Amino acid sequence: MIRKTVSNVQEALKGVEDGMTLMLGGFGLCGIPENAITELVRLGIKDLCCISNNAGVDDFGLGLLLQQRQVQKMISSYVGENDEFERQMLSGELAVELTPQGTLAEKCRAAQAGFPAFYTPAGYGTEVAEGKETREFNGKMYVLEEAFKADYSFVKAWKGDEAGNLIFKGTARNFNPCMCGAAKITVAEVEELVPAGALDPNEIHVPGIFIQRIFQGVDYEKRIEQRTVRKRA
Amino acid sequence: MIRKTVSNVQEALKGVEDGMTLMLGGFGLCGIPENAITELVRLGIKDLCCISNNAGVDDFGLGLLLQQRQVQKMISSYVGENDEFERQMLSGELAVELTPQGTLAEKCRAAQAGFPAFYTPAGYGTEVAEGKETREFNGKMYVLEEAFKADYSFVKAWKGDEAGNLIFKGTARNFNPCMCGAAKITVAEVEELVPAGALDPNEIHVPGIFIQRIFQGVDYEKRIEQRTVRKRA
Amino acid sequence: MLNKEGIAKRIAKEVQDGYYVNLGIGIPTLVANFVREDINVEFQSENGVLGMGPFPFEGEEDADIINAGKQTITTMPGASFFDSATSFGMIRGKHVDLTILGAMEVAENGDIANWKIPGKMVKGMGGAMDLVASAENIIVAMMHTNRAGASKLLKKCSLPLTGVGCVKKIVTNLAVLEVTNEGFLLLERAPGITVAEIKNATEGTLIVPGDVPEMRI
Amino acid sequence: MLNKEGIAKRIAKEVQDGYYVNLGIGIPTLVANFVREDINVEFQSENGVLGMGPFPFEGEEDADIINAGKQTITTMPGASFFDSATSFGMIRGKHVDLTILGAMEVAENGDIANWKIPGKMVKGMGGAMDLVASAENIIVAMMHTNRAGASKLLKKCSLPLTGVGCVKKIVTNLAVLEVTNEGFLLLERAPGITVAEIKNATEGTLIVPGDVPEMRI
Repeated sequence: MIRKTVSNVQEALKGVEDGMTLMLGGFGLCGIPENAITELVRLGIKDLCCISNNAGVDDFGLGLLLQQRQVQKMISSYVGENDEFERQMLSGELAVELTPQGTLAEKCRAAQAGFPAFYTPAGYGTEVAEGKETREFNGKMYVLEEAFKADYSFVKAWKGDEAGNLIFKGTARNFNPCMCGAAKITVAEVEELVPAGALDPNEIHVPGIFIQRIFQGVDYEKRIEQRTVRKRA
Repeated sequence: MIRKTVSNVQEALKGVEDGMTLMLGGFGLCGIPENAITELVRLGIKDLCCISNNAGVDDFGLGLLLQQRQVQKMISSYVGENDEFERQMLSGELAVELTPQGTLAEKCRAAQAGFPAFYTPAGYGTEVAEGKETREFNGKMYVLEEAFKADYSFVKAWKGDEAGNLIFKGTARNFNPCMCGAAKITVAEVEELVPAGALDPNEIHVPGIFIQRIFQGVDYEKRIEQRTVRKRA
Repeated sequence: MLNKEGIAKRIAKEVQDGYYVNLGIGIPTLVANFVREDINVEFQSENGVLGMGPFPFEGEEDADIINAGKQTITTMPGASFFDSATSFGMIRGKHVDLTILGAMEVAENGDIANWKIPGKMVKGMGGAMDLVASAENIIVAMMHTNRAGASKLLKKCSLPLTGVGCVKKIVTNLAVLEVTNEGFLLLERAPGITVAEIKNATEGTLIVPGDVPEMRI
Repeated sequence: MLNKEGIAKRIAKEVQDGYYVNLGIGIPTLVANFVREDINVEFQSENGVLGMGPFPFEGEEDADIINAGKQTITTMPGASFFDSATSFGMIRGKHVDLTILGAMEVAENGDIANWKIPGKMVKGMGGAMDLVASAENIIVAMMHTNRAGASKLLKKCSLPLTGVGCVKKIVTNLAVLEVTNEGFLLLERAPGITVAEIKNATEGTLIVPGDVPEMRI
């Protein structure tokens, strides 16, 4: 077994530098790498390019990095929950590359699985396809999209073992699996770190080969963005 | 919940006709849809094009279809375990399209996920790339491969529920997940069929949306091709 | 004239037994409340869940189980969770039978614009471009006119497009329309609405057959 | 001169701590037996398992747990199972650190032929084309000459290729060689083998440095 455990978030983020491109898992505030984000803020690393489906809210998630003006560019599909984001974008401080959500996921998966590019119908005929190659297959038009190139990928799982194997919970899975192994170094933080052999090999969502460093996360807030409930009958 | 259960293999194979293209899961004899193959033999359906990583052995798996000369063409990555296969191939009765194993898997996944084609490095500079478009990305050469088009996909899982959700066991998973939803109709046979709600939504390998029909398989032989053991110390 | 709930009710009638359905944010979300109880339907949310159920009871919210609108949800028996790449595989691969979404504009050739207004803060397309580019069966749920009273059913979209030639059906507060090669075919009128009123509110080519029945909801 | 086990032993020395390794059928399979016990290595089999262990004890074989050679196997703590698309994602995405496979011919530019002999029954390439096209680090394990005594280290492959310019290192019964821009660089001699014997058995360009040490196994 190849051990991937590091003792804490400081060790897990070694090597992260100004100007790097980072992938961050999560959908909204669900399944985001809270510990890695907190440490990125503490380290004060700047001029980051962040690939993340969303940009957090003003005071949580990626919003914390935006508050500190650590982000130079965001690559996301939807960024609507964040006033500071809007301010920086409109003022030109922040570059934003909006990408269709399925394309965003597949650009990660392509990087993980060694595909340099792929054809998707998403965005054909729209400004997303401007400057990109388009092509017909079986009478339908597709846009050529390239795999992401990133330095670090930060993902958050529910359970993980020393070998880096990961299991996610519910919809906190989202972009996390496609981002594993999609950057030069993938760092996984988990709610529960267990010894190798404690997870059923059949139930693993992401094999440890895609992970370089894994650590036991702490103090998860797991904030709910839209608390919707129904009345009991 | 959308119910996918059919009562038996006869009902599951309704609509399969001569000349169709079929996908069949399995690696060697591991994880093959034994019940579907038996029924295809019984039905005597002919001129089939079979997409399957291997071609079974003489008297089991796809070998049974070959024995009855029901197969007109095989698309596989490795077919070395079958004398009848060799005879039919050398005599020209059987057409064979050999495809690199990773390309085979991805041609299934592309069909499942709506990608018309993809670029892979496998086979570049070899006869596999003859007549195919090649292209450079980041200094490396790739071959353009197209998604499969198939009529039926037959897969075998360990557990499945009424909604068509599947869980596989060990390396019997192999090509089965990528073939789900990669044909017009996907038929899953399972060792254990359970009610909806009996499987943990978090542990499902293939969501039921990719499956049109599911049935409780019977009489699994699960033959071992190479029984290798070690002595107890 | 229909209100938002009325539009959702009318669209719910388009949902058939055995459909996998993706609902956009806004009016489409309401559709789930009005689907006939005697048919089986599963709702897909592109953030990675199939078989969504109602909102949780108070105190039972789980931060790890949300829909694409970031709302806490529950799951039904037979549900499954999966990652974003698989989720859009379902969408791109046409395994989702029906997509219902809102729009700012629809053109008579089926083009749709629903993600960007130049000069305003752009929030992003989310999964909308993937959905409209892939779905075989797209129904748009929207008001017939915008707040300024201008038609949202146009000859040509003026806003940046989300997808081209993809919308099949539109249900508005005034009418049900089908996108055809010749333009918007008027299928049904909302209760109390005349053909003239619909004509008046439609900038794109409107095809009015001899008899236009009133909707039944 | 080395036998097959000797070749496997020599290759085992190339396996480093923390490597994920894919072993081909034949001599490469033997390598697992000789990897140092004080380092941590995981074996990947392309049919969908990472963390392969030894063969099972008699009576404990499981038809659902096999390797790419269709042999019954066991798994080690930390193992995982996955589907074929994911498996080749690992390979194509360069997550596997070392690939060891057999060959019929290797050319001095790194081309490899190991899947097809024209006129003979072709069994197929299996995963070999994916492996050689993707792996950063490929070691070929083979006899220096074929049964007829002809060299398998050639200027140019005569058989249909499996991959182009991909082989980095070759371990044969006679020598360890590195593929360089100038040809096969002779790194080590097998015990008791002279440079002249290696030269004689090598059809491709052989670069012989001043000192060629004997292998230590």
